[in-house]
Amino acid sequence: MTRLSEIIRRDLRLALRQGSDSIMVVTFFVLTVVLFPFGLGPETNLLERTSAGILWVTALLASMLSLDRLFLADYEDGSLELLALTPTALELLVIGKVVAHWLTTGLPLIVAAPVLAVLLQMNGDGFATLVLTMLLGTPTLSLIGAIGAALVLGARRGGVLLSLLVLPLYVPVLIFGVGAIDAAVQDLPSKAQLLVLGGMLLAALPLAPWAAAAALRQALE
Amino acid sequence: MHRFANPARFLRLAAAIQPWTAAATVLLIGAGLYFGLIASPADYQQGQTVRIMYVHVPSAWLGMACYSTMAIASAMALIWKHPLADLIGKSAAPIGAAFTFLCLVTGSLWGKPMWGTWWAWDARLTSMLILFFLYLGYMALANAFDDPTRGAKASAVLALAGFVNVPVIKFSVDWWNTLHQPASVTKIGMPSIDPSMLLPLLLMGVGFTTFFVTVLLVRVRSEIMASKIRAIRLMQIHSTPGAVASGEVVG
Amino acid sequence: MTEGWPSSSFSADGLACVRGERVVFAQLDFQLASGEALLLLGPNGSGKSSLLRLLAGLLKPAAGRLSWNGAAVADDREVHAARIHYVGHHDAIKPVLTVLENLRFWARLHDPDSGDEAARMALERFGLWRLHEVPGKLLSAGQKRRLNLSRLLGAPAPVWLLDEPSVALDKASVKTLEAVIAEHRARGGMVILSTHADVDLPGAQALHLDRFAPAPAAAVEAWI
Amino acid sequence: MSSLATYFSMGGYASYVWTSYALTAVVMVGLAVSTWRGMKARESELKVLQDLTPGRRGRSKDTQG
Repeated sequence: MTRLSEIIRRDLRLALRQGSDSIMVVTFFVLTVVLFPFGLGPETNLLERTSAGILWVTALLASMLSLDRLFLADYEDGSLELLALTPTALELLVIGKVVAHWLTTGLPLIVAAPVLAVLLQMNGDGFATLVLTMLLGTPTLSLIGAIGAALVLGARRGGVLLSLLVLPLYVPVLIFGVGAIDAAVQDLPSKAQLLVLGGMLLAALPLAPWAAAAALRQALE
Repeated sequence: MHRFANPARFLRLAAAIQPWTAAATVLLIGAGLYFGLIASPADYQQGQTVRIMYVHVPSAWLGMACYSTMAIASAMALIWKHPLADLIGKSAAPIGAAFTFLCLVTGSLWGKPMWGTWWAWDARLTSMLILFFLYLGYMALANAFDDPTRGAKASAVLALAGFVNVPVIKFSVDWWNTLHQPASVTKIGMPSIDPSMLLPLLLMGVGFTTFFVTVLLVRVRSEIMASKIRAIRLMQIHSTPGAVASGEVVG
Repeated sequence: MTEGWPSSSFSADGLACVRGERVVFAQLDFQLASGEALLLLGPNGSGKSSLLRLLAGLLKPAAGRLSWNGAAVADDREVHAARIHYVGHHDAIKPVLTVLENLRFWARLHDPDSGDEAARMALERFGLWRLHEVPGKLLSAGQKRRLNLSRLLGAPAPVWLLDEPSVALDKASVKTLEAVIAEHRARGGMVILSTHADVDLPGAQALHLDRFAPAPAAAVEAWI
Repeated sequence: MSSLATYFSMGGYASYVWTSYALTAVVMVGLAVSTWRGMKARESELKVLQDLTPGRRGRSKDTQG
């Protein structure tokens, strides 16, 4: 467990000192969401109805933006080899890296989302659910994304390839994330959708690090 | 070393099976076409368009069956390091992608007269669309590495991750579809199946399966030869004196 | 750190390595006892790096087995990882972390109990202590390599696997490395090292990897 | 003759039904042909390489254990 916190602390320190990814991801999120009213027109009704979908799709793209850096820097400078040779389960180290990645890119998205929801005229009833779905959903995105990021190490055109691999797997999170918000906005119960989102997170928590670690070991062979 | 890697046994087996599956494919699809296009009645609801079902539904079956084959082969490749399993996975993917593509296009062609639109976000079609993307990702990953063995291993992990996800995707798309289904669009109901329709459907289904097996065997043979070619090439590079001076080829 | 390592043996039996689809070496054996060193020799592509990665556990042998005191290494990857230090071609240094932070991270990952004192001693040994607050991006190639080598002392491990450790080092640093290796061996540690330049390893066994290259035909046949 | 024409018109849905079947045929035959051709091409390439490579006939029976 000390090793887990050691790696989280290192990655947070790296993110803090390099200081680019978090800001880039949030900027991308804000900019892209702001584009939608220009594309769809500023009618309140239309924006209100589509706000949940726009926010979730954009958040999903934004969280993918920094994904290819998740293991790449460590892969290129040889750190990944040494991580794999640490006397502990590689799966645990993957969890550490995913946690750090989520703290630096997923969490800022969650903070920015309600502000953007105001811009998109989202009904106030949806705000709490929006934050809740993102709290449950974005870690799942990071976990699934870690598999993709590990798989494309050393591949040609890794960045583009990564989106092709990961986006289809994101569909369930998107569907239930938006579904929960839509239900809340219409004053319907959204508990079932939230439970499904939570279930997906619980399932991804052991499975994704395992698959990502398997992919990392292959990348190092 | 690889006790089962020696594919001679596989090649013998393939050579023995292949003529039979090829012949069966021709017979079954021929019979399926006869019963499907000539000897079966039109559906009382869907009229003649029901005949599209005889290619659409088997394509859907095969699209899913190929993915299962890939996933099982990938699991075997990862657990037992069986090189033949890698090749089976890699060989099955394009066939599965082709069938999934057929399923989507024939579904669209069936949908136009039935729904009045080329594409509806019907739960089954949407799931197949995502399956198609999974195939594309698998094939892109398998071919994205300079070292083909690395591509095979990476895509094996992806196939398993995708396979675990397929039921989740299916479930969420079904849920999403019941929520958003506009009343005006009626689903392509599976017509209440009359035995006269069941026969061509089954014939085509089995025929498509034997087609899959035949093509898969040839592709695996082809992949085995390709890796022999690569091995010979590598050996030539490493046994020519110039290679020593020109640096490492394999790190 | 000061007490010696218990007497152990590290041995390979019939190792084979397949890279891509090529058999790099096969039927490779060696036996190493505490305090001994093994020098890997052979032309480029003969598998020196592959062998070191295989001994570290990054690669899986296509055949054969590695044993530690007679027990198969493959049985417990984590226990094996705890007893090795691997120095590869890359120095694994983060440009925005300081020298001390870089070293402490790896030392604590290897052994969570490793203290700052060991890190300081290690950096002093390789002449880097005066740079300990300098970020990694300012280091020269030789300093980076020395920082990477100081991991060997930051957290102790009985087996050192060094892949061309003298690359980018000046003469004085190579002497330091030789002295550090000699002390490690005197305490009962083992060293397996590949080098192009001269790193002096008194009494080391030599392993000529090109002798284990399979016959050309076998290299192909193995797969077919 | 007219019965044949009615048959081919597929109750007015000829373009959908026949396109489906034609497309299926094209994809399946295309897949089979390209697979067969690829296999043949590799077979001949392998033959050329094997003829160039001496000493391949002494089948080393699992030298790697």
